[in-house]
Amino acid sequence: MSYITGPEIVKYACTCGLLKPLPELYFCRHCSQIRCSFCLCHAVDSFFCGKCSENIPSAEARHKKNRCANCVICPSCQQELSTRVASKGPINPDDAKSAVKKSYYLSCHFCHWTSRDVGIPDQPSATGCWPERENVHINRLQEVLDVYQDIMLSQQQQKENSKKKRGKFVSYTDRTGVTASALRRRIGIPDIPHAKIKKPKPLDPAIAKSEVEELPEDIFTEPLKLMEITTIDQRLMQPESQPLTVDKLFPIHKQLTIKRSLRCRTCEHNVCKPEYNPTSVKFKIQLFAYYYIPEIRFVTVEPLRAGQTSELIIKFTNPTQHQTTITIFDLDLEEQEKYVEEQKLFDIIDNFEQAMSLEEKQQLSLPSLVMSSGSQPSSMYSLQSRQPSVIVKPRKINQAVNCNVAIPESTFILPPRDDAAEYDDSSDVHNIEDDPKLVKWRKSNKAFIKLAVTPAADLKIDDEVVCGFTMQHIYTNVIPAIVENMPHKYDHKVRVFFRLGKIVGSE
Amino acid sequence: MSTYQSLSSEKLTVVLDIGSAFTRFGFTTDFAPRYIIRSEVRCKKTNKLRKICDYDSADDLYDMLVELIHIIYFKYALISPKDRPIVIVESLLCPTLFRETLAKVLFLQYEVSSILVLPSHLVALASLANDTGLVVDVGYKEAVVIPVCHGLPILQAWQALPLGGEHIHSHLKSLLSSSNTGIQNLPENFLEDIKVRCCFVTKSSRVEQLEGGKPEYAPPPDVVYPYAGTESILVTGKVREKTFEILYEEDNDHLCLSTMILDAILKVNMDLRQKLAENLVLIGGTVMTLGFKARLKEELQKQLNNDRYKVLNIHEFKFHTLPCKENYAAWLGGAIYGATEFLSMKAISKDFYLREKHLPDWINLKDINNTVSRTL
Amino acid sequence: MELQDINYSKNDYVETASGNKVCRQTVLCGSQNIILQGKVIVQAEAIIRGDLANVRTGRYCIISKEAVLRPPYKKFSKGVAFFKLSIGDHVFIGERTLVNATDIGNYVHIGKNCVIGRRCVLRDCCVIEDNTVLAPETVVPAFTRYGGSPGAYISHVPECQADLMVDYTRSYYQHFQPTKLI
Amino acid sequence: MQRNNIKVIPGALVCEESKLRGDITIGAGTIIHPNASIIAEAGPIIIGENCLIEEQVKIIHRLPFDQQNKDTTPVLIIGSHNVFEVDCTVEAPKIGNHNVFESKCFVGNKVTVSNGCIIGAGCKVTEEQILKENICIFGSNCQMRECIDKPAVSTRKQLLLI
Repeated sequence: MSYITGPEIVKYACTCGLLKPLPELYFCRHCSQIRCSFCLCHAVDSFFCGKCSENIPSAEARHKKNRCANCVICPSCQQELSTRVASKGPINPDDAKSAVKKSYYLSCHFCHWTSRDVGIPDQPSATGCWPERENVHINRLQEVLDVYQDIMLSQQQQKENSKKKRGKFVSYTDRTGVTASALRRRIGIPDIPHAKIKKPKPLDPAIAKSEVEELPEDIFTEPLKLMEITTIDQRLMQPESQPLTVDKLFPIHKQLTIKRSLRCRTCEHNVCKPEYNPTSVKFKIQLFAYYYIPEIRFVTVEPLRAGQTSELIIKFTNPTQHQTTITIFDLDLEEQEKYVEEQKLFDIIDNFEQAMSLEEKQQLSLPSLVMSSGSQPSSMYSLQSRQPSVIVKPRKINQAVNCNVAIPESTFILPPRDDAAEYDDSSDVHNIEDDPKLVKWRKSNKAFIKLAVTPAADLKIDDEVVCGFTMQHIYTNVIPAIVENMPHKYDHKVRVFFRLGKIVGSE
Repeated sequence: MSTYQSLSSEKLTVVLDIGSAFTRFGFTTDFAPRYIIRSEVRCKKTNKLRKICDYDSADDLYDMLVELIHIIYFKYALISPKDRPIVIVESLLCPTLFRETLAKVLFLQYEVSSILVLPSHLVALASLANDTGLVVDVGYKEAVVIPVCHGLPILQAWQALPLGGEHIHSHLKSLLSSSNTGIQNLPENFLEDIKVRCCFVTKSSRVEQLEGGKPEYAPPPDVVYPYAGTESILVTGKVREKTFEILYEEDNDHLCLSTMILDAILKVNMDLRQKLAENLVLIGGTVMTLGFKARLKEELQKQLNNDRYKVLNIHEFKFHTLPCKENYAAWLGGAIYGATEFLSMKAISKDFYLREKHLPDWINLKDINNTVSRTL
Repeated sequence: MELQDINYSKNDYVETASGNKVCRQTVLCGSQNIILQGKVIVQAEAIIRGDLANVRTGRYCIISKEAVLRPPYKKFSKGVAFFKLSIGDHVFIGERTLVNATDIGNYVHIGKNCVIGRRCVLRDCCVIEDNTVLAPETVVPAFTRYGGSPGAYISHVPECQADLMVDYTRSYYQHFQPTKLI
Repeated sequence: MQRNNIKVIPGALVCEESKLRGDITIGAGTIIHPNASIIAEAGPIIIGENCLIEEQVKIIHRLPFDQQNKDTTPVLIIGSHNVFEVDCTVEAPKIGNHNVFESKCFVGNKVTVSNGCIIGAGCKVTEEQILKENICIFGSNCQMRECIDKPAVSTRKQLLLI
């Protein structure tokens, strides 16, 4: 369970050069490469509220500012608030007809804050339209924004007009005798160019004052009530008002969460796409490395001494439905460096050209903002179909290795995973001839492998020992099999690193 | 995604102001940031929070920014960054390494369609609808003063001093250690909380009393600050008052917050001086402290008697009251600019970046020549 | 890391027909209300309060030492009501953890010394770190890792959490063997 | 070796599996759940009415080191309507009424608890202090706030259900 709790002993190298534990890696079947969250393209799939687990359509989510309409959180400790019934029974006990009226208030189970603390009246309905505070400056800011938008628009049009004037010396309206606006009207296009250039209405700039807010006199005499002053985190939870005292804290609507999908940047295929239902833990597409790459687990290692050979036992598990053969090679970090260097040759420029050529194929036009005089309406770029991705540049593996692994001469076979075997206690015999020097023990799709490791001689006590090797396994790709009726087999290599622990002593 | 959805989401442009301590994030056309979060990410190796500004190298910064931007987009903004424009508000004094790395992260890792970079001092004036003002930004790492005249930042007059939240925190720590033990290991978050909740900027008259040891000086009440249930910290009245004094203590070059402002005025054209003094705009988190403005005004008036500033011939200072909280004033300006056609006019597109491989910058002569030739 | 064998003394544990291994040094109140679906391990000094309301666990659950499973109650104006506590398959509950939840999904990992507050709902595939205090009525969404006090979102959980938990709880069960007498 | 002297007022419910040491008086309506331990080391403990003591709770009457060797034997008086939730450790020398000690909290022997206080789950309070009325301590940093909304008084009937 080291994946969930413990230290990560075994790490795999992603194609991009980062080291991650196997469950955090993905495997793109189309490129036959390992990917990780760093080199994949993330996208928002669906919105939901973590509290009420309700799916919210994206338009509504935007409208509600990515917050749940029903769930609120505590402004004091940011935990979810729950609604409590405040009073029951008729308001007027003499009047038997008056219905039983309930009223509700909010309460936090963690810090015991309630909506009554800040004087919010109890609400008649449980879902409550809790009062929200308005930004006091909203009108002024809206005015400012409108004026700025007008100024920019007119500037832009002036720029365009000046360009047009310069560009076209001869106006055909001279010859036909019709003005452009008349022509426009005739074909039914509204008369934009002239009507739109309106003088932005003048706005009174803010006036500075020489009077400033003075320090309250009682600060020097009154004892400070620490519990009544908000902490900075409480203030920043409500950026608009940033209340200074706790009596101005208002409940906050809960932030929505998302389900994300991941896409390979090289081939644009999804590697992970969750199901729509917020509570579902199933996936439509799940290309996790855990399902494709043999898993290596650390079992034991003899006490590590500098310069001395110890026996390392690791466990290999084949997660796939196909038999695979594992070969262990030298780590060969230089090769990876070379690969990185090669990739660097295709620097962003090439990358870009590559992207451009892809684009031409798709017959797209890039919405260039700076270059194309900015005349394109801003809605254009979101209407365009996806642009090809920029591929994240691989980097060198940033992990020094200070322990030698004796590379075994023989290979070994891992039988396919058999789910039925889990329920079958009878020991399975696979009739596999193993090199007894390499394979210690095996059961169904698992094998325990012995390796000899020698930490470098110059290591001192308590130095961390890291070793690694390249694992080659046969990866059976089943996608082309549908077409050609023959599964494709590849040799896939992945570099694996082990944090074996600390040197216990020399000699 | 249906057409309707893509149309409705089209207007969502993220506005981001990554400060040394806090990052403000929101969308254009909003009048307040959606969130103000700490500019920190969890370090993968140590599992501890690290400040973005404490980066060791460009690669380190790149990784941290990837993490931060990921949190912003997928935890808070909840939109895919790909093929969308973004507005970045940054200081004119932002290190080239930082802005280049940020551009690299945004264009290559997150594939934004374009970036509009706005200078924080300039856009801070937007919410005032004013084009001239002396913008004083007191943040976490430093205090920066840049005069803006008729919509143009007067760069030759800029002033910066390492006076900000960080220095106040360390000053507070040394003040506290005189009356408490074990303060040295106090995490900065607690120092910040003590600063925010207990301390204030006092009046200059009281400082004189305090410094001179006058008998009429009565310190404000002490505060016992409970710390993690097992200890408590005594914040004496003197400490509460003295914490912010570091802003006005002149250093070896006789520089402090008030002289910075006056020096900046001194460096601009004579005709503009009076106007700038009457249009002081304070932004940044530190200026929100109780009594900050009042004290700054006192200090400025006091400094005017100094021979150095007599030539200014200024008699009065006027302060603007922003229609927002000071700590997100620059962000708000970015949101206003980002909501206009300015975004499509001036943003740096992905193509341009991939061709030029760097962001245009005012310090780069090549860029200046380019812009000049383009505008001509 | 591969699990090592965890040995127990044969006299201390009762193994039921469905494969549950329950320590004798546990406090199981109202055992008629406790349903362990099979292959569940209940370790020493764990307390399960079936007398308060029904407690139901799925298959392959591990309830560690000194953990307390206590059906949650809710106060109403007229009295107190208890809710049943149900736990999914392949759930690990760490040592000294108190579970007051109403619903724990499948493939959930709860660390040591946690407090899962009253009427919490833990969705499938979530992870609660050691020493977490979840406020009452918290809902932990699927594929999230919660930690701290009050418990808050820390990070995303790898998508193959379900497989990891199946593998972990199964191998835990397989390695949980009585000490062999020579 | 001290002798156990346990006095249970009728109406109280004490589980067999609980561990009681020393001179303890348990008030009417108080319920003690299995595996709770109450240890009266320094002097007698008197628990008021309608208290709820859940599993694994440790109530220890132990004096701070600097107050030992005094002639008088102090009595730990725990008021009424207090709730001690699962696995909390309380060593407070004096506890008023209507307090809630949430799960896994720790209250040291220098902390005097007045009335209506809530010590949050997992909070460790050891600093010498007298908790004012209606104080609520919560979170990993033991943040404090004053509760305006008082916790509802559990009636005996309610408690019996628990």
